[in-house]
Amino acid sequence: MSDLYTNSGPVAGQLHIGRLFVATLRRDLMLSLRRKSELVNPLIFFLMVITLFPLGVSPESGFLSQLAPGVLWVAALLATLLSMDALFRSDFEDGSLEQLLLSPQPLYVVVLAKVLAHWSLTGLALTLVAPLIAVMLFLPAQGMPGLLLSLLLGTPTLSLFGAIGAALTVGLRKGGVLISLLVLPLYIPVLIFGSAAVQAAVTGLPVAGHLALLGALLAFGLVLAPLAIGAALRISVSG
Amino acid sequence: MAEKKWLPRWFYQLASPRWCYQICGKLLPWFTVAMLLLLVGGTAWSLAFAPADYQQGNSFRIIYLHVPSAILAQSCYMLMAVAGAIGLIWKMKIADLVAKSCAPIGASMAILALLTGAIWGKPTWGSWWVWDARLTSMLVLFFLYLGVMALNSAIESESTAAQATAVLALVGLVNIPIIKYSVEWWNTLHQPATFKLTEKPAMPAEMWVPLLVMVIAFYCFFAVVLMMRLRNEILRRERRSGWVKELLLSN
Amino acid sequence: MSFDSFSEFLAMGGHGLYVWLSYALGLVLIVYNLLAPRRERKRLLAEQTRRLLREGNRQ
Amino acid sequence: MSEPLLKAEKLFCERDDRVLFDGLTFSVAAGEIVQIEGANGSGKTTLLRILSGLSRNYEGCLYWRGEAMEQVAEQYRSELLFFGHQPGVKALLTPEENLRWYQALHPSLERGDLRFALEQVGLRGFEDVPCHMLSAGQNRRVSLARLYLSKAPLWILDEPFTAIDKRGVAAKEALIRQHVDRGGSVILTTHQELTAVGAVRSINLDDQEGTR
Repeated sequence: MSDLYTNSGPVAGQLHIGRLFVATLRRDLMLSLRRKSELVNPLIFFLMVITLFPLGVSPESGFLSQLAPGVLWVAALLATLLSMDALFRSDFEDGSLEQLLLSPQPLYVVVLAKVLAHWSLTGLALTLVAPLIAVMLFLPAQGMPGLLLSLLLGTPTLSLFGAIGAALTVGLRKGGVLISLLVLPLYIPVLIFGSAAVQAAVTGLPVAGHLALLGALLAFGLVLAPLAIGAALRISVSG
Repeated sequence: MAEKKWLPRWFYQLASPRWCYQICGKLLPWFTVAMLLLLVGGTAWSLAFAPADYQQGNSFRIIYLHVPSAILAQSCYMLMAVAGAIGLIWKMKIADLVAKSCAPIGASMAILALLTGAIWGKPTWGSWWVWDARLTSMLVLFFLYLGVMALNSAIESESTAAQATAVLALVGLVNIPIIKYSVEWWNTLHQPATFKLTEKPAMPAEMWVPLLVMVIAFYCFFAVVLMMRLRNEILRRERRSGWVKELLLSN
Repeated sequence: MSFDSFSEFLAMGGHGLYVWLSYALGLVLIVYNLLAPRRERKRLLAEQTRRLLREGNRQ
Repeated sequence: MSEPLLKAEKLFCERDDRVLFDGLTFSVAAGEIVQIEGANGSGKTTLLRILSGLSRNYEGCLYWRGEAMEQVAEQYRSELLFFGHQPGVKALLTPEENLRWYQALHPSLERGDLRFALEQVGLRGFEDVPCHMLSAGQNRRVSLARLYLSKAPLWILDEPFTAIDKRGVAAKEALIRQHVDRGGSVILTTHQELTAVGAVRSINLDDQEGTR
């Protein structure tokens, strides 16, 4: 029986990356769905920020419809940012993060699954409710496809960049405000291209170019951000 | 350490804090003298001898501060990120310390570039702040510096702070071109082809030579401050080592 | 020399306020950057020397 | 005698301006139990975190099967089971769901019978109760159930017996004994006396130079 441990081949050899991805995605979705009250918080925040603009600036429809693309994007960005801090925090506090980092499987995959789970309950949810809220801001109907598509392509990038900030601050007791400070500058290109896409759609200009830029940002984020997130997690846990 | 043989020897010498402290001490007076000469000469040249611009008049002289500080703010970020990467990959303490020393210098240069840009904007555009592409990018760069400094001071463990900051600086470095491009794109979208501050088709020699002098002067200034800060950081980090104790007791 | 008199030099063709304000700010920032690490060094040396003496006494 | 499994050379670590250990050198051979001892705050947990590869704030070298740790990190992780201060159990998931995720994460955990493992740690009947309904000790036992599934040769256990009753401790000791008999190694810290595991080598961090 003693030869069981001396040959290490089979253990190291089999890496079930697909299974790991699905298992992590399932676990994170399950965790979020069991805490329903927190699930809707980003959406409520989104709605509330949107409400502030007519109250704070002007309820006049022509003015609001002009403001709508930018306001919708800024609110979506802030709502995503707000939810970022929780991404790794509970894993850090209960020790799951340590186990995750000690896995022989590629960290890239786990991180990507976690970000995807997070996005599908924040970014995707925001995208789905955005048209309803856009109506409240009198966004012209021809702007809706641009809004939906730009949010669909842009919010995953926000989640990916936000996760870098979350990973860097997970070891700190008060990470929340710091994350915004670290991540907001990185959000600027997404904001610019995203709101420009909506604006272009409203005025009837082609949006393909804007969407292509957002897609390029997303591809770029998908390739590089998980590496940074993984490195940041190892550093945060090490400290 | 066999796998690291391909690096030149000075690289390892640099890795020795003591050697680095001493070499910085030796270089400092030379750079200080060069900095003072160049700064005084360059300032006099740019204020009194360089010709006024035919369009902007004498307010053009602000370029001799604005451009060097903007260049320095950018290259300082680059150095910070590269030093951070070296510290991450080769676990070189000195590189971490260089990265840490860079941040406040770069941030203050970004402030200077922003302030001079804003002041310059008043006679040129008639308002203290304009959402010009360059100024906006510089503002974002300043935010990036603030993030790096905030993260560094929020993490207690020195080595963890250095590593986390290095990751953030690298992420920022990769993003800077994207941010610049997006801001420029946004700018042309909203105010097509307005008058740009520092874009001159062909600057005559009597204008760009003093500018070059000022840029070199600013780099010397950067070297001086960096070495001073680096020496402080080395002293702090190595406070328990023998040579620092000797140095302290001989004072 | 692109100015004929000292007062003209100060006036900078009507842009004196902007030019001199910029250069004053530049001077302040440069001097601050040079002085801050010097002060820090003095503080550090004093602090560490005190620590060394303190620990020396204890042993 | 073959290569030791794990070798540590001249480990140095300081925390909060205090040297925890300096020049710490030891090795762990197959079939060996090593207990890390020391007063509170002497750096036991820190050492275990360094050995597991979690903490990188140290100087010195670590070798796994004779090769530098950085080069075989992935292989090392596939042959390691780490039980840390926090059990790593999600309060909103059931014990079974928790363990299933660990199985996906660590191929060295057998995909065998989870119920058997949970029964062994006395959690039979709790398979589908969310962990926040369980006590702290039960939560730790959920994590310890991994030991019954593990094929990893090296176990690093930080206080595995805390909040576990006498019978449970005896069962864990038997398990460790079995692991060692199969050629596995254990590095652990514990406040309890180890009675039934056989030969234990101990390393005392209080004796380390530089530690006062």
